[in-house]
Amino acid sequence: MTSPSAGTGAGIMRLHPDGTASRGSRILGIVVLVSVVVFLYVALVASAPDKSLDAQGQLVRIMYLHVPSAIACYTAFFVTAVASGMYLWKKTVGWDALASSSAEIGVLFVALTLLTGSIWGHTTWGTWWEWDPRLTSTALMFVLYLGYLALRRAIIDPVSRAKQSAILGIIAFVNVPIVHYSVDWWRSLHQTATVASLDPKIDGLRLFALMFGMVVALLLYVWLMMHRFRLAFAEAALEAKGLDLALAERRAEARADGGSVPPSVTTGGAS
Amino acid sequence: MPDLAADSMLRGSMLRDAAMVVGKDLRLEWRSRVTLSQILPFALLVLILFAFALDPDRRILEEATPGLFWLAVLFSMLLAIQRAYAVETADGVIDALRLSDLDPAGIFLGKAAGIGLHLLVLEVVLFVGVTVLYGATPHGGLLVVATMLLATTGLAAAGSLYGVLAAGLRVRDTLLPILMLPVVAPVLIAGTEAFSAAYANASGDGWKWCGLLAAFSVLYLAIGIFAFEPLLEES
Amino acid sequence: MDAVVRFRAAVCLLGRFPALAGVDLDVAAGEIVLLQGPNGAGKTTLLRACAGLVPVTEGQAGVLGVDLVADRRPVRPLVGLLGHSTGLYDDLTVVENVRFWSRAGRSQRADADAALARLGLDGRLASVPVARLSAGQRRRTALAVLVARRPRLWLLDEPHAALDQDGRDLVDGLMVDAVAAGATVLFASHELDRAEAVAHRSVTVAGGTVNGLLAGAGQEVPVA
Amino acid sequence: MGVVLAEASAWTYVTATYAVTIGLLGGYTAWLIQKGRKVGRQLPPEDRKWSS
Repeated sequence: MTSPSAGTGAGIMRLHPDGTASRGSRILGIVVLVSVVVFLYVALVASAPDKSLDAQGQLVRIMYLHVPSAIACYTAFFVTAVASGMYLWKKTVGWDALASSSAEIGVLFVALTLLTGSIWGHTTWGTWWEWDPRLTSTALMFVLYLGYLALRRAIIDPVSRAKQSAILGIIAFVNVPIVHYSVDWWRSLHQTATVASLDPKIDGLRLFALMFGMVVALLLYVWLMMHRFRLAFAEAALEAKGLDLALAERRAEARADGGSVPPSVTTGGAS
Repeated sequence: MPDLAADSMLRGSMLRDAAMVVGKDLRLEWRSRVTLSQILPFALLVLILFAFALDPDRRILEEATPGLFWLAVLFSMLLAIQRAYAVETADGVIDALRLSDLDPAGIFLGKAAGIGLHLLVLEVVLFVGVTVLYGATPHGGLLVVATMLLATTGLAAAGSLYGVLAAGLRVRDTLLPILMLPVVAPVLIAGTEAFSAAYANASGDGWKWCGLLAAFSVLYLAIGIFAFEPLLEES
Repeated sequence: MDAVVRFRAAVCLLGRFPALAGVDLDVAAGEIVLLQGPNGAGKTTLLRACAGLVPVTEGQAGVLGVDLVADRRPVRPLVGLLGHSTGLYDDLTVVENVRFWSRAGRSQRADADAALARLGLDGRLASVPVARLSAGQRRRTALAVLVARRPRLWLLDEPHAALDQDGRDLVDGLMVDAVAAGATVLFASHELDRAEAVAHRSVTVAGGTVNGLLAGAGQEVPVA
Repeated sequence: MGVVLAEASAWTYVTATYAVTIGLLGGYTAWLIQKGRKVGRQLPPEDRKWSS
């Protein structure tokens, strides 16, 4: 293990000593960066505008961001639900850190989905918001998972925070289809035009741009997760470390109070 | 953890405990009259505020009656849930609940039944209020009643579950709305659409919304029965 | 009968604060044990831990044969906890509260009425909402709930607080009667003169640690 | 309204969307890496098993 101060590895693999980077995350980071550049080239330059939308041909390029970020946010919330379930089963810190990290990144991607959807809405319907079924259920999911993050911040005790947010993580995900289904029903009564324009006929290089966009979004999600998970794990380790310190202080307080620290504590004692 | 709920269901203690809890809640309401003297007036106030907001003489109120009705129910529901769990978190009662031999699933169903009954009373009053204040003449009575019962079950089950989730927290008053309202949005949609169908004398296509409400209720009753125990433990 | 309470190097956390940082305690059946110690020493947490309300994160902890570290819930119906908070519904009357909580604890109605009588609450006070009672009367009502449950282990947190003289005599009498009926009592108190008169043994709690092994208890080194 | 939209303003929407996306993702990444280092610094190296 090289000395922590000088940073590990050399050249492009030189990692910051304190950070959450590792060989794996650095390699994936490079892959993500390269694929983003390729994606931008294909999405913005190489692929032709969509003739069927006449003057708005260029606008189809917004879809290359909108659809992938939607895919990424559903993936993130699915990971949160699975990690929450695993936490209830295994009760280890790792699963809780995974669930919370994925939820936070999911909220970021939901925000992106809403932003790109709203800009797309302004170009085609002239209003910054359209009660299109998918946009509406995405907005509801946004608030729902903001509530999940708010619940995590509201609970101090790490164990009960993990357990309660695990249960909410599962219930929230179970809600996604219900919200989706009822909103689709709700809007399908009133108009179908918006649904059609959200999926303009896509083929050729444009289809590649869209598909490649999804791959890049998922790679980016995994990369962000590697760092966010390690940050959450480090914070949990810090909390645990704080506990040992508090335990030592508490026992010092006992001696100061004139009480004697019990034999089994000093000999066998807590690990 | 789930096996506890399953075997207590077999012993039938779940329903008996639920009856005990809802009996206690009704007696508590009888003594304190919080719903009658505070939540009910609030519900009517909401209807009046809608009228200020929507210019009564331009028929908007009458057309929007189904939606406004269910919005008023949703806001009153938040107060009813806050009250239902404020009672349980006061003065160490939650410890007494844990120490008692009451089956957690029974407590969940009891609290849900309590919230549901309070909501039904509120809905009846709101229904009269909407009919009188907004001049909306109701049709399709069967669909209206069915929607009310199913929606109330769903709201009560979700409310009882989210109520205990937020119960132990200092910030529960501000956290409960953002946790609950996105979850009960489908009930608002289904309720409004079913009522619109009833009011438009086209009860036929209102029934599929009742199906959605029934599915929502069954789902939340099931989740509640199994998730209530760990939540009560942690709150 | 082995020890009703057996703690070895037990650690309990309240959030991130180690309220109990290492407890060694034995309480044999039929004993009345007094917990002494300054405020914030961990007396309340220890009583709540015995009641299975606080997770024991390290060490060994057993009450009435239930291993609290593995699953602490089964011990709850067996114990009676009298804390600083009363655990009563303010809007319900005294008799409604005692009857509800005793039924919730699977006791019979007769136990509830007997408890009310024993605590002198079966007269005028019975139909008074708890919200309108004085602190002492609320404490008596909470005691009535505990008596009605007929627990095998009494866990009392400063039972004498807020009670007048005959109230305190009543509490001492209840403790002695409970032990006579085969229960065990563990209580914390600051009124040392009265408490030491009734207690068989006294244990000191300081800085979340307790050294309360019975004289004869072997010095086994707990499995780390 | 669609037809009137000139080719140029279509591009401004597209670039705005890409700028917002890259800005948000970039900002979050910067915050994440920086906080990772801040927290990592307080942990002894053996607790950071991903970097050994």
